[in-house]
Amino acid sequence: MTAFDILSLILGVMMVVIVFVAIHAKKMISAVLFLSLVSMLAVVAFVMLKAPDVAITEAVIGSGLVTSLFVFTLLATRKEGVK
Amino acid sequence: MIQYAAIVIFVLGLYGILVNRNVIKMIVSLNVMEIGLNLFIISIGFIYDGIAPIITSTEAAGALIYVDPLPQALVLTAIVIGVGTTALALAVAKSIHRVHGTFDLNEVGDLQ
Amino acid sequence: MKLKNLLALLVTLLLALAIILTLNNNTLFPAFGDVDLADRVSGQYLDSAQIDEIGAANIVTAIVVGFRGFDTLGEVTVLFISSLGVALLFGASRKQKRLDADFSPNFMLRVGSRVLFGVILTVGLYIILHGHLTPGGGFPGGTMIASAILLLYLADDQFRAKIKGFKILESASGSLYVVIGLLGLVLATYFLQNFLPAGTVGNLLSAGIFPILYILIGLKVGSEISGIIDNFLTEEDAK
Amino acid sequence: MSAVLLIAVPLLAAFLSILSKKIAPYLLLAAALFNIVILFFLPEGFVIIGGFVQPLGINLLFDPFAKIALFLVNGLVLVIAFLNLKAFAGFASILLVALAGLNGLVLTNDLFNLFVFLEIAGIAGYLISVSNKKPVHTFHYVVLGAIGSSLYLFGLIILYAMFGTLNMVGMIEMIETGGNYADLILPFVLMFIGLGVEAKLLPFNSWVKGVLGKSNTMSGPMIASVYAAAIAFVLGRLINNLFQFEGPLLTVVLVILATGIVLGETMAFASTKAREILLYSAVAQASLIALLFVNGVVIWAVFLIVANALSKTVMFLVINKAAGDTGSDDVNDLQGLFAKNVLVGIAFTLAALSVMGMPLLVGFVIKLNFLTALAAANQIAFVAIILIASLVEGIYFIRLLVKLWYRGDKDLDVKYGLSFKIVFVVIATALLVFGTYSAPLNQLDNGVDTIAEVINNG
Repeated sequence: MTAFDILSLILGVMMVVIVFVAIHAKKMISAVLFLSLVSMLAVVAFVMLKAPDVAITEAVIGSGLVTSLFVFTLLATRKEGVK
Repeated sequence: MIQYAAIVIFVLGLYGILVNRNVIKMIVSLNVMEIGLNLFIISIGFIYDGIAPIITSTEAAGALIYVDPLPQALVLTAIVIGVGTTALALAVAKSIHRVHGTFDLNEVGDLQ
Repeated sequence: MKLKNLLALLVTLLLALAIILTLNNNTLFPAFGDVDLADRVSGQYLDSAQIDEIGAANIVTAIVVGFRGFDTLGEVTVLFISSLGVALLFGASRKQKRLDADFSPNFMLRVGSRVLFGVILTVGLYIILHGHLTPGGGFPGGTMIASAILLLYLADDQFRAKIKGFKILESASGSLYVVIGLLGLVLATYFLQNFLPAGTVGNLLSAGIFPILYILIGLKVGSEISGIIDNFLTEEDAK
Repeated sequence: MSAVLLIAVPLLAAFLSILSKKIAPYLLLAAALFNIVILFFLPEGFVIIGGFVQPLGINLLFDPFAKIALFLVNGLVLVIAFLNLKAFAGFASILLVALAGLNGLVLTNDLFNLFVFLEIAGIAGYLISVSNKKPVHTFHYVVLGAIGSSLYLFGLIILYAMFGTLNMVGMIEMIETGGNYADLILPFVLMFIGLGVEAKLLPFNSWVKGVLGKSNTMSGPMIASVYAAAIAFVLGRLINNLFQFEGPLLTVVLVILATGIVLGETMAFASTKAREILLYSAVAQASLIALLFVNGVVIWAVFLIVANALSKTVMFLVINKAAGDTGSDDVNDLQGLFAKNVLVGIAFTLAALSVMGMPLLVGFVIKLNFLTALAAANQIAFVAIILIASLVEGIYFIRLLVKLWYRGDKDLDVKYGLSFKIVFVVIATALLVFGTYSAPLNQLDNGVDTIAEVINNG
């Protein structure tokens, strides 16, 4: 087993576990944060798979932009709920 | 290994959409599914000992092994399309919240 | 309810197992990491003759803007329509105010965010301009520009009024993309054909129309995403 | 002139249309009209994009099959845009993108490009359904559409890993020379399910009831006629050339499609809401069209798509206008709708009779021909199922028509504008003319889809 295989095994198991936690999270915001974590691990996987373009795009758009859109939505509706 | 993980993540995303009744969590599951799919696409282009498909010096172009660049180009497209869908789904979720006051589809019920 | 979920989980995991086993038994499906590019189209993309014709060092860029440029036009359209849709869903015509963020920006934040704005904008532009040479390009670059704008947005209460100008940028960059495609049809033979000389691989001013297209994509993506963020940060005025 | 203009012009108009809300609807009319005009002059064949021949670049295939689909899509979008010029002016940019997306969907000869256009048309479709003002239904549509296109992409990527090309013609050639059938089942099933969601085949159609059940004069005909027709054309082309259903898989697919026909007609029979009757009938027709493609009856399936799209446009426009004006689409509340609107009533009746397959109307010619073709192919079981389904269809349509014609206790105040009446009369006349004079229909044969020809002749 090479270092690559061991690393990808750890990465794969971590991602599957976090995905499972994200889907079953009680709070909406924690689901969103776990999604962001999965996305960041995916960035690592993309780098390992020699896809730098995809890694940059996933880092900026996938984990950055998408997470902020989720947070904005939750923020706006939380305020509405208070009123 | 990453390829198997990608398939499992894709299927778990599908499962998440089926079991969750909360709109936001459904969109999270949708994104999980897309991440799994993107990983799978990249994984079919990977070659052991391959390098990233960027030519650093012109004369070495024939001697090096590059990983498959086409899946990477496809994933770039897929990521951006995924963002478009997510943004739209979140906007719809926000208007569900405005009309019904909740994100839970069980609470919305069938009375529409 | 819990039992039903467990059953669903079991079924989905069995599905994953079935897919993995089917792919393993598939003689034509290459094992992970064991791909022969000579069997694929990509082998032809990596041909030195093809690379010289395109003139872009980053082959992914060559595919995204060159060989499969039509897909990218579609991709930009997807962002365009989802930005339109978000605006439609949030009812852009009604009177609106900025999302109240529960804090008022102080002097440090204001100055700091201006400086950061400049830095992020520069990095974004650099990434877009070098898209045909290094990883990155129009999509992450455009998003960085949008995030720089988001920063100003958080720091400046009066910023919302100015953001409307993006509509013109959004329209112009998208239209120019199609117009360049049509110019290819008129000046050369095919839609989106490169009608400028390819230049030397690795130079900043290489790859013909592709850097221009990538800049347009960057501007388009930047303005679309700014529009989407703007709409997400706006709430209807209660009055 | 190149067929890529059919996509580029609406797209350019869409990008320009956001600058001015006032001119946007007129840009939509102009783009659709331009497309219809150039369709007469465009040369048939492959259209290369970017100067890269296949399999390097993307190319489009403009053949008689695509031509029929494009005339239908652009013509119907023109009609729907014209009728809703005032009421849904804000949707003009979205309709322009939808037009570009649907044209691309029909034209493209690249499987990944097909996915991109599926997403463009899909997102435009979600936004069209926003006009119903039922966010929960739109949300279901978004989620199911996203799952469908992801499954399609998953199957497509497996095919790419196996054969190394994304070009449709190239892929079919590779499969014919070196494909092991057992290996192809998984990608085909994934892609078929993915497109089946969009094509509202049972059991992937749970979004349809929500989206069409509350539709209006814009979203109803757009999604029930234009989208349904375009997706049916694409699915037909893929079933006809790419997907190979053999052995047990063929049986499963045929049973699912036959169940779709029976269940669709049964649900339409059981419903008392006018829009639900129409949408369940559309679900049954979608399965019927797919069944015909699977059995290789290409040309009559094509005519069935066209005839259905035209009839459904009239029927959804009539019912949705009435439902919008009266606030209810229950059959009992619409009783006597045609008592005052005789002309509209006649057009609606002709459209319904054509869907049922009554003599003198085009639906009869089509039904007769595809039943003959199925019988010749020894598919007697399907002939029987279709005949029984037609009987059920006949009963509920006659019941609906009787209700709508007989004056009830209260007067309905539904007025159709002149533009609506013109459209109804033109479409109803076309259904009648081609029903009595069917010679032009018989001139075309299964060769309208030229992919098989291209592959055989190189």
